[in-house]
Amino acid sequence: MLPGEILFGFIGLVVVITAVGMVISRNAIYSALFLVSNFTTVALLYLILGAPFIAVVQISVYAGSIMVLFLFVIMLLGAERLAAKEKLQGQRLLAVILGVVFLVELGLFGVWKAGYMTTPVPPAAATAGAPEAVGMALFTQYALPFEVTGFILLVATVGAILLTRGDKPASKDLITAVSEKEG
Amino acid sequence: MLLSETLQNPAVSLVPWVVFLPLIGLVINLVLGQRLGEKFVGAVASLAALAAFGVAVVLAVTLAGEPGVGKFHLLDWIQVGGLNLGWDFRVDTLSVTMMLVVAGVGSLIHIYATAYMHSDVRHNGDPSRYRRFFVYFNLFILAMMILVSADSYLMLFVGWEGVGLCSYLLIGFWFEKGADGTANAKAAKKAFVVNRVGDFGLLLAMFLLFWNFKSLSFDEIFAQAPALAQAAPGVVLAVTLFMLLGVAGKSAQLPLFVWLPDAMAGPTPVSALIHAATMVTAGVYLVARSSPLYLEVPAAQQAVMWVGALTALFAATIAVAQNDIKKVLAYSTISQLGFMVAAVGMTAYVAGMFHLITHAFFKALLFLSAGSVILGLEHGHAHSHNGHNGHEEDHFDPQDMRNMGGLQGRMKTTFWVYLIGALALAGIAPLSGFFSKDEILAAALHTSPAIFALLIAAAFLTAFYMGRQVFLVFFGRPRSTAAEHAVESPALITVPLILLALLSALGGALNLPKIYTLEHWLEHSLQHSLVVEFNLTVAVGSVLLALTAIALAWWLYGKRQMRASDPDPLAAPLGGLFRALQNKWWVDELYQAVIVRPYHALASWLSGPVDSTGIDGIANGLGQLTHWAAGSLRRIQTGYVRTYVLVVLFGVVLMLAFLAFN
Amino acid sequence: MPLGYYLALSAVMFVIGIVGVLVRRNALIVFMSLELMFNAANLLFVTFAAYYGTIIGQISVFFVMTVAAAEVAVGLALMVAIFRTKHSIDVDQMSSLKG
Amino acid sequence: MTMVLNPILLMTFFPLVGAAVILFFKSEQKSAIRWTALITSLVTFGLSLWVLAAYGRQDVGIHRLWFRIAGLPIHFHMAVDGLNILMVLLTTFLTPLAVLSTWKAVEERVKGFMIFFLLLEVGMLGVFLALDLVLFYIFWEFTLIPMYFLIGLWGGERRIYAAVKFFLFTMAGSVIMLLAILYLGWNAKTFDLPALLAARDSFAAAQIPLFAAFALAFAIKVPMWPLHTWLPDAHVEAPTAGSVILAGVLLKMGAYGFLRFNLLLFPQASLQLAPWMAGLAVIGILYGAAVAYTQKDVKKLVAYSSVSHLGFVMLGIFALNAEGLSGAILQMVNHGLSTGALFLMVGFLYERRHTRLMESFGGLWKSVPVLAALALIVSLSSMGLPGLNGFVGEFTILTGAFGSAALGSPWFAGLSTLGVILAAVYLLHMMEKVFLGPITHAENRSLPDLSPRELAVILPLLVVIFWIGLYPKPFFGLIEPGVAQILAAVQSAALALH
Repeated sequence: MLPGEILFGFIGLVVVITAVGMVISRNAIYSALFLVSNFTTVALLYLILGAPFIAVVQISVYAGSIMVLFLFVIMLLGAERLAAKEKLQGQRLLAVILGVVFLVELGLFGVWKAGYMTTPVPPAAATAGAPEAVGMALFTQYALPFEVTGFILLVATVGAILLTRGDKPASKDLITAVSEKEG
Repeated sequence: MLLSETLQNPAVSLVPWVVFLPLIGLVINLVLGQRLGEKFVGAVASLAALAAFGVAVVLAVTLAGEPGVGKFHLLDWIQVGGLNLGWDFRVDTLSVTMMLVVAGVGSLIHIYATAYMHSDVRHNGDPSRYRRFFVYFNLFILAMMILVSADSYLMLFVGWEGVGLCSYLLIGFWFEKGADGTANAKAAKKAFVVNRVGDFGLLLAMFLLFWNFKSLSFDEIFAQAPALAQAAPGVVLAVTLFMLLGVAGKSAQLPLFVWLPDAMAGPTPVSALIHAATMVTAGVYLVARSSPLYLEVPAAQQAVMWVGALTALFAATIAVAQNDIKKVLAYSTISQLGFMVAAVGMTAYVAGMFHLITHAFFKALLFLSAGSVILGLEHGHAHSHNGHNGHEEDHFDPQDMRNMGGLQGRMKTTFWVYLIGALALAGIAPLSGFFSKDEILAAALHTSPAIFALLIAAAFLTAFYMGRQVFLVFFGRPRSTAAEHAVESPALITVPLILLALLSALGGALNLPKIYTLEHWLEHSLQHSLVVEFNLTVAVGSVLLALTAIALAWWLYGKRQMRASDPDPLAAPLGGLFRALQNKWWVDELYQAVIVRPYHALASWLSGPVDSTGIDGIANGLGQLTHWAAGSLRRIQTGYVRTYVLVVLFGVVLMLAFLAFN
Repeated sequence: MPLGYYLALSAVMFVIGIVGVLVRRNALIVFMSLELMFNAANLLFVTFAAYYGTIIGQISVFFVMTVAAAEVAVGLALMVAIFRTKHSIDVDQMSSLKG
Repeated sequence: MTMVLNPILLMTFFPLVGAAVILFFKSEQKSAIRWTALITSLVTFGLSLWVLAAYGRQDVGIHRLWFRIAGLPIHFHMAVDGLNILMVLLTTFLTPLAVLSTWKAVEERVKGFMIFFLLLEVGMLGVFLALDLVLFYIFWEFTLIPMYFLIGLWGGERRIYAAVKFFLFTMAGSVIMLLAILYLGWNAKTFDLPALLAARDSFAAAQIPLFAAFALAFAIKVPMWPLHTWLPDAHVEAPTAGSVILAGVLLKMGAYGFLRFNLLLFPQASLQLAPWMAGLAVIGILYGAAVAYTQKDVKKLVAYSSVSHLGFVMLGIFALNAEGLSGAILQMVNHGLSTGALFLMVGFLYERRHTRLMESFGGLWKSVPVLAALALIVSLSSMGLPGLNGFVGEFTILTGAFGSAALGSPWFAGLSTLGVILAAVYLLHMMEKVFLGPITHAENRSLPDLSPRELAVILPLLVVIFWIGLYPKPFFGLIEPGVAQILAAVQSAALALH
């Protein structure tokens, strides 16, 4: 066993455990925390794969802000737990069986049969995933999509505000007018 | 016609005016009549009819000068494919004769109606309809003129349907009156629908004509008729028989006569003009006009002849047992039309036309006099009820002969003209009816003894029921207070009556034996008419027979005094037969049971079970099926997102497996 | 190190995410499971970016993250809105579209 | 001729201008909206007269490539010819009258009503003028939408049912027609009608199924028996103006489709199937007449009479000779005028009494003589009284069908002629129940007679009714080239068959 493989095995184990933990935790807060750990661990993998910029973004955006948002909402709603009464009997079993079948299919045909078990990942070039390189690509070649994502975020912000406003007394501003029309 | 030279006289171009003049009259009345009052309306309408008569006279004089066929093309009409039809008028002796009758008798009746309708609209409580009456009346003259002046079957058909429309309008003139308030409206509808059955025949005849002759104009068809009769006799037979159906409808022959008695719901001038003198004779005119076709197929002649003769007798029997003064005349009209149809069936076209003319005179006279009687009775009724129960609804029927009697003293003029008309109708020499009927009888004797027997029986019954009518109405003592107080009608009514009486008396002069004026006049149009020499035996015999019948009528009805409630003297001896006669042989009931009710049932069945439940049911059933299928399928939509995702995953797994194994 | 390891890990993460979506009723955890699946996909992108030595995979991840952020914002807002009316975030309660 | 000044284009899309102007009014400005709609439709009528004047000149149509789907060219091809000129005139003539008839009848949501109405006019004109199958199909489907709303929003009690039924029936047929259109396009590599006619051989093998596919769509629209059941419901529920346009123009789209597409594209199939189609037509004539007779609702009676009348049209079309075809086209116009006028009359009655049941009327001639007299004239025209328009059409149709070589038997015409009797039966039945007899309901005693506005709606119709009845020559003249085109196609097909 090579040290790299040991490291990968360790990281992979953590990834899987945290993922499973996220899914099976009864308490939503635990789930969120498991997911944060999961994201952080995956960020390590990005580092290994020579993508430091993405790794940082992963931690700051995903593990940071998004998960904070999750936690915030969980707290806000006080919805850590649900009244337990499963309506869909057999759903759990079926889901697991199908999941396993799916995994086998993916592993068998997507990974093993495709020959990826024998092709190594080439060592990353030092500058390949560096922030400058990503930045250059983003602001030159992908400038337009980049701007579009900005717009998407704007729209999402507006949408989120509109959705959470609730049924306030009518005021004269645009959003109220729009929401009334749609209502 | 076939051999006649074309008439180039400029007078021919006057012929559209026989149509335009009534049109002008009716438009003036329509637009201005309301404002200008009754006198104006009556005058305009009568003048329009008179002017048309004037045109007809000019045409007649022209034709007398140079016999021939004049044609006038007014306007193109339907020109498509092989159809090439125009508004073409035809001036020949036959059409001009008809024009003279229509406009002449029509004018007299117009004048009569100006007075008659004046009191009729008041009696019926709606004076505003005075104008409407004359608009319809002029419209009728217009349509009838189109009918008789047409140069093609299609244009004839225009007039044919047009007069039917006028008949409808005028029968339903008092559309809210009659039994239950609906009887008049129903009678109008019946007349139109029954006529439509006849028109159906005429339409089919025209289709056959068109596809076999490639034309609908008289000359072209008649020119080819002999050739086609050689090549395809069946076609000509079919054409003539379909035409006979049209004739039966319009001229109220068996089996389509049922509408005419009901048509008496119209005001009396209508009965006189449309349902006695002119419109109903259109069928006779049609057969005479189509004589070149009928001459080719003896079988069709036979059919026409038998229909006519049977109708003559059949209707005469019914007339014997009727109590309504106008109903008697109506059945008499049917019967006399039967005489004419039988005559034209025997190819005695001139005799038929002759009887048509004289019948127009005396039957118009009889109807108008009957109208005068009715008016007199209405006045008498109003007079006798003045002061007491004037507003009370009573069921006095001024047309029921049982309420009359003894009118000869109170209505002298009416009595005398009525008597002349009745005698003319009964065929007493030397009145007009004698000559014309005699020609038909002579021709019948010449053609077929069976027909002769039918017709002579009908003639006997004719004299009998006219005798019965005259005795019931004018002789004896009044059988009601109304009859006691009846008053003579004003001059505007009696003057046309006197004129018509003169015509009825002297009309025979048109075609006196040995001289045959009408014969020579019409032979330009009707070359192959059967002419039978005056037969003295028949003439004397028929007069004697008629006198016997009148004597019998006197013995039954005139000899002793009757009361209004007495049963008819014939009821006891004839028993069930009399009831059958009184109920018109239950023909109406028969049609009701065989045609009307089954059609109604069929239509209800079609619209109910078939349309709503059946066809629409299938359509809606398809909708229901979709609805049901969707209802079953929608259960798949559990509403649980997780289930959907599971299904999606299942699909993904399957697809992956599919891709992998391929 | 073989490429397959990363791919296998990504597949495992993805399937865990799927199973999470399928078995959990808490809408927030369902949501988190979705995020896990995004991550699995992102890992794949980065792996292949390294494999092919190109930057485009990383750029894609960047965009995925942005969109995911937007989606989370709207999604959580929806969650709040639904909670207001239904007083629950049980996905099985949200079955108004039941046929 | 430039694009803008093309009379066809201008006429077809001018109602859009009016609709756009109406958009700017407030909903409460009802009379302004009404006047705008009326003036728009009148101008459109004027433009259609311009088209009529330009008719026959080569450059009057518009024909250019529009776009391509999967490499197949779709042309924007509109032109007038003998088959559609009368339909166009009928449309532009009836629309202003229908608009004028809504003055009092439509009080709610006038704005939407008028906009839909003008949109409907655009659709109808497009259907008649389009000479590219795809363009035709677009217009064909487009007419559904405004009509759906006209029935569904301004209709009677069961308007939703009727609107949905109308929509589904028509849709079901046209979907199958779309398949046939696509098949034609793929095989002939064009959707343009003249090009398709030139390439008839490319789909000669499938003529009969293609004919059936087109025929289904058109037969539903006509409607032919037994696909007619949507019509009474739609008519009864539709507002008066909607009924007028529905009967006057929309039904004609079906018959027109037969003429334009079935006969021209599939002449052989038309010849082979003519007796079957004529058989259905005859059934329709008699059946419609019988069912009309039993109706209690006047509007339903008129609706079923449409089934009967359109049967005559179909009979004429499948007589496949000059008389039958010309008569059929003229009868399409006649039916639009007469039945349109009848619906207007029923509408007038409804506005006065808010009922259409015959039993609530009776004796109306006494209280509304002008209305009654005009109703009588219109009924007479509808039952084919000579001198009025209906007769000219019916007579030519029946004459054509009687001697038709394609039908091969006079029985079709013979039985149909019975319809002439039955028409008198049901129409006079209606006259008797509504206008004649005594007044049985007190509220009928003092009804107002026709107002000048209502007269202005009816009188133009009457003028044309008399005109066609007395002097139809100009109309036949307009039709003739179209009929000649069909006859040429049919004759060559007949030669090919034998």
